[in-house]
Amino acid sequence: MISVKKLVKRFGLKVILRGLDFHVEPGEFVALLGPNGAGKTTFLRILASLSRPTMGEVNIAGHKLPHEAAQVRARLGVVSHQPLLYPDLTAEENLRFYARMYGIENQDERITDVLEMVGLNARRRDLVGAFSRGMQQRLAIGRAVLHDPDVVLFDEPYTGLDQDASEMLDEVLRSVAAKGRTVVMTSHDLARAEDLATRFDILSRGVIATSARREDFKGTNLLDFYKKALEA
Amino acid sequence: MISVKKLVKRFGLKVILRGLDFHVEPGEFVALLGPNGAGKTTFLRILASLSRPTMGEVNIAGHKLPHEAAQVRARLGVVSHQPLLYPDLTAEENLRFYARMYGIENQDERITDVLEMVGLNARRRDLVGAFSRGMQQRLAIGRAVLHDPDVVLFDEPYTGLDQDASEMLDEVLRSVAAKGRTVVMTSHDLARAEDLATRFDILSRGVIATSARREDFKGTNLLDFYKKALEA
Amino acid sequence: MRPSPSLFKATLAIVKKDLSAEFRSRELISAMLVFSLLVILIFNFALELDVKVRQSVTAGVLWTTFAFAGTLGLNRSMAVEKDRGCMDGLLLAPVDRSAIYFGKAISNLIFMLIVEAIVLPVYSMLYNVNLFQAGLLGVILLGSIGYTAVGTLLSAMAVQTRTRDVLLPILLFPVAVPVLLSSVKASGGLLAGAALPEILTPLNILIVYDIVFIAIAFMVFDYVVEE
Amino acid sequence: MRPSPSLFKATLAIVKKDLSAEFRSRELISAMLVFSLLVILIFNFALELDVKVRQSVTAGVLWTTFAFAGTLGLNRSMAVEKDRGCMDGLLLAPVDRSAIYFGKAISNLIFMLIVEAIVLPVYSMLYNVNLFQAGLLGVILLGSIGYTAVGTLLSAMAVQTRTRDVLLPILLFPVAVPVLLSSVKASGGLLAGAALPEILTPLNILIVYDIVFIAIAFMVFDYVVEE
Amino acid sequence: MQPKPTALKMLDVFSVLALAVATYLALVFAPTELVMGDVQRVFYFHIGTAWVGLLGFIIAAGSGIVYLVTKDMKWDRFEVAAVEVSIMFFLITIVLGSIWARPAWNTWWTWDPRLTTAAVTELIYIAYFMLRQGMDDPEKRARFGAVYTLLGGVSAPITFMVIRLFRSIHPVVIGAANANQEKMSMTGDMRVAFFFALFAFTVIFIDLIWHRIRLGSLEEKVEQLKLKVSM
Ligand code: HEM
Ligand SMILES: Nc1ncnc2c1ncn2[C@@H]1O[C@H](COP(=O)(O)OP(=O)(O)OP(=O)(O)O)[C@@H](O)[C@H]1O
Ligand SMILES: Nc1ncnc2c1ncn2[C@@H]1O[C@H](COP(=O)(O)OP(=O)(O)OP(=O)(O)O)[C@@H](O)[C@H]1O
Ligand SMILES: [Mg+2]
Ligand SMILES: [Mg+2]
Repeated sequence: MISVKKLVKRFGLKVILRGLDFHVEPGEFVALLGPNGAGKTTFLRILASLSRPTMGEVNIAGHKLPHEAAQVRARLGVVSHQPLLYPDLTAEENLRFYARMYGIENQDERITDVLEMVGLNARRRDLVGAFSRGMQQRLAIGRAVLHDPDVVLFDEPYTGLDQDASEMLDEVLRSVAAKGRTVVMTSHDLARAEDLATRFDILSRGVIATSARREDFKGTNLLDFYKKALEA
Repeated sequence: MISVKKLVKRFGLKVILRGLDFHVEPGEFVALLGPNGAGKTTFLRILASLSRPTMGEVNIAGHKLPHEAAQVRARLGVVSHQPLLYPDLTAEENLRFYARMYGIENQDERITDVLEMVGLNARRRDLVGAFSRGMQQRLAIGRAVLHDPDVVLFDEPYTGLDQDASEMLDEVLRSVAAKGRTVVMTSHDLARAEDLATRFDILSRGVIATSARREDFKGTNLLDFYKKALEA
Repeated sequence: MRPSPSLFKATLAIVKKDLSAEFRSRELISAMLVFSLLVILIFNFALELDVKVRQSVTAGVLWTTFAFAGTLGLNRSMAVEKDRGCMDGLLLAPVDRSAIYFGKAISNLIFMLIVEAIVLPVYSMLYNVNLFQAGLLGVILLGSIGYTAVGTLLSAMAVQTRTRDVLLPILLFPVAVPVLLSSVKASGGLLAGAALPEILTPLNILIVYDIVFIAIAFMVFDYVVEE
Repeated sequence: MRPSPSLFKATLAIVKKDLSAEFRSRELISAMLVFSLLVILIFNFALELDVKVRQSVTAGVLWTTFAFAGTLGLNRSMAVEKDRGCMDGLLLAPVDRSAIYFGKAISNLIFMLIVEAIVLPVYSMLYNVNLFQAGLLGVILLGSIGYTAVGTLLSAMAVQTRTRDVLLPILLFPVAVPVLLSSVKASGGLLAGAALPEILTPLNILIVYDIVFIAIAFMVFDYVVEE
Repeated sequence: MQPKPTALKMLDVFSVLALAVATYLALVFAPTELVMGDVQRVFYFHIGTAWVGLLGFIIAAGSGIVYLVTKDMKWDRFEVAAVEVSIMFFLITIVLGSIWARPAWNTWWTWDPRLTTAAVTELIYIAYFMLRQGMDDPEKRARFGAVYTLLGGVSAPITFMVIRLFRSIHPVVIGAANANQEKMSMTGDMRVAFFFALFAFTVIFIDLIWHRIRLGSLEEKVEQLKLKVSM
């Protein structure tokens, strides 16, 4: 579903991604872990076609970036730690706007479905500005899956949420993944990642240092695995 | 050194800290862990006298907040994820400015010492704006310990650093703690926290859910401990 | 797979979005309005002119007011997109980038026209001059189009800089001098009771400027927003 | 334990810091300067006045220019503190908050005076009027003091709001009307060759305003910066 | 939601009556003014609204100070109420004034001291609301609001004083009347109408503020409930 070959990203002279290879099968839920500044956000932004690779091949859902960006965008949903929502619009209006931008037909049903899914149907007519960070983040996820994308990217979806919000978010994330979608999520929260993901890739020194399936580590837990990967 | 009783912090109607108790002995290195939005930053800002408690007692180095804020500030060093440095000044000028603000005498020696400590003496005449995030963060720590405080607070000092920078930071942190200072650090990076801290407090639902010394958990590791604390 | 929406549809969506958001908060328009009134007020103190001279500078005062209030609106309207990452949201949509430009430009234009539509009657009450002549309104429309066409492009750049809160006017005014100048000329002429033919030159300049700068902005906007 | 530095020392430190930073980047002053020139330029086109009238409005044009350029500088100078959390750095220092106010106010004043010191000769060259009279300079000093005294306080509020890039002028202008007004009056009088006694009233008002507002700002600044 | 207190209900009724009587006195009872004719009847409401408007702004500045000292939110609500109501009344003053100015000075507007001050003052308090709108944290909103009302409250009178430097065509009944201004001489009946208007508007003013404060606390409750819902 996602295949990245020899990806290099440079900011000025600083090389962030050094020939990174990354492959995801349809339906996988990949947790992209790594220390601060490893380049996780940078990598996701490239996958999202928000930032251009300096070198290398990026191929998502059978389309090459950056040339076929439009097709990729149509099949991609992105959730970053910013909500990408307009505070002066209601939840419904926000979704309607994005529905228009994605050219979705029979919008009303779709919007209602999504609001149901993220549990905000009751608040659909309230201003997003009045929402708590948690509700905003849930709505942001609704926004990201509105056009029923095959691939969803999450960049630290838990940042700035309070605790209950984070727990609600878990369920939403699960239901997003449940639909057989391909998910890539960065997070610092090993505990959460361990619950959610089916695969754990560790980005370190600009490449994927190690990759492991959940079933791979028995006995040991994610933290040990993570530390080993970094020492290696 | 730090003693907090029944601390409550409310933002508008939202209660973030609910009667939190927190005590730190001189020389302890406490890692303050907790999920996003638990209130770690809020708590540190209160300790730093940057934010007023809604209720409760805060007592640092024998002085009560908020009334004796000035005395507390004189003995307190703070590092947040923002560098608190002026990009258009050189490293030296930045430190000299803060030295003046703290009324430090024989500034030159002190500044040189600090620059040595954070390994930036060679770059003392360069503009901070031209520094990498990592160097800026090290200088920020230099700034925080310039007046040789008894208590140092770190709020996610690793955010936005790249990997090598993070490692250099480890050493600086150690040398800061080495001086027998009392340190409180929030971080998401369990691996790092486990290496550095002597005590682990978990902030959850507005109170310190659990607190454990390093020696307390043998066999099990921090992640298990952390997860248990949250489930409890 | 689903066809991505047409340029026109996407532009419309953005305009609708901006309008309904503004209709809620009224933040932008009220800011521009209050600022306009303040500018007029300051001018009134600054230039205590006898009625005759006052008449002769009406056009100038009006356009200066519009120019200043305009930068305020342009800046804010783009800042809204930048602040909470909404610009990324727009860029993620499978639509042509120029839809974003046209969308923002059109809503900026609408805001500016609304403000002008309120400032004009107020001004004519304050100084009892009659400003409601078809010609004048036409000139104001042309001028505003040119101003927002460039302004939207430049504001998209300005908000991405470190000095975002001060940069826009510095970028915009020099580039917009032709618009302002010929707008003042044309309006002044009309207010002095000139007939259309007499102010043809400034009018033509305005039209040319509008076309040229819309074209340029259309071509370069991609480079401004992409990373 | 170590005595925390005196109000005076701390203020001085902040001023030095601002000056040397500005001396490096020249970001703020150059922005204000360019903007002032642009404003004068726009005025020049907007109000094509015959020499006689032009003379009579010199004071007005100058002060309007200063006012606009001033907001630019005030906003930026406070944004610098806010953006990278430096304001927290200042608040963490064991000094009285009013040191922060005085420090910022004084450096803002200095920046404004520098800009004025450059704008004046340029203006007098452009329109060959002689603006170098001790009296006028005194008035400009008094006016600038009042303007920055309030402006610094308000900018500290403005940068903490969502609409930071547009709010300052809206907050500042109406409150600053007395300063601007009496400055214009006094300067105008002087330029028209009036003797000091004739412009005593505006002068007194300026002095009163300066004192009153410095006092108020001094008292309330804590509330503006604390959380 | 707790029911409307009876005292408030009564005040509502009373203020409606007061307004009715004031209107009657102004439009019917009071004699037609010789110089200006019937337009002059605007005068009673013109002053009435102006009076409560200014009163409200002073009250706002006062409660702002109290808030800064006590940090008690109710003073913030009081302040907002006062400003909001006063802005409305003051707008009416200006509009009525303009209506009056048309025949009296045959212009809608002139830049005389009181008019200009009125305009500036109105702008100050509009800015006040834009300032508040820019913040989400209610506590900060209250603090900044209080500070700004304080500044405004001090600056407005100075503005008035300053603009006094110019010549004025706005008549002065209250305060020092310059020789060059014709003073409207009020007959006894006019006085009755005049003072009753002042009284009536004061009552209405209090009534509205009361309502606004109640509204404020209700809003807070709604916020609380919404917070519960979203949890
Ligand atoms: C601060 C706000 C104001 C106050 C306290 C105020 C007060 C007064 C008072 C006391 C009078 C009666 C004086 C007399 O008739 O002898 C008056 C008359 C008048 N006011 Fe105002 N006024 C205010 C604002 C305005 C405004 C904004 C306007 C209109 C633009 C206005 C227009 C007039 C006119 C036309 C008259 C009658 C003039 C005449 O008698 O020839 N006033 N005002
Ligand atoms: N626009 C940019 N210009 C220059 N350097 C950048 C830019 N964006 C990111 N970087 C640098 O790239 C490195 C990786 O940043 P990135 O945000 O991708 O790391 P990350 O893994 O997301 O870190 P975190 O876990 O803190 O989010 C950092 O050192 C950062 O300084
Ligand atoms: N100024 C503020 N006004 C209103 N709410 C705030 C404010 N600052 C923080 N909060 C809320 O307080 C809660 C705790 O925030 P805080 O930043 O302290 O959490 P944290 O533990 O630092 O989270 P993170 O690990 O993401 O840094 C969050 O829900 C946040 O929305
Ligand atoms: Mg990141
Ligand atoms: Mg935090």
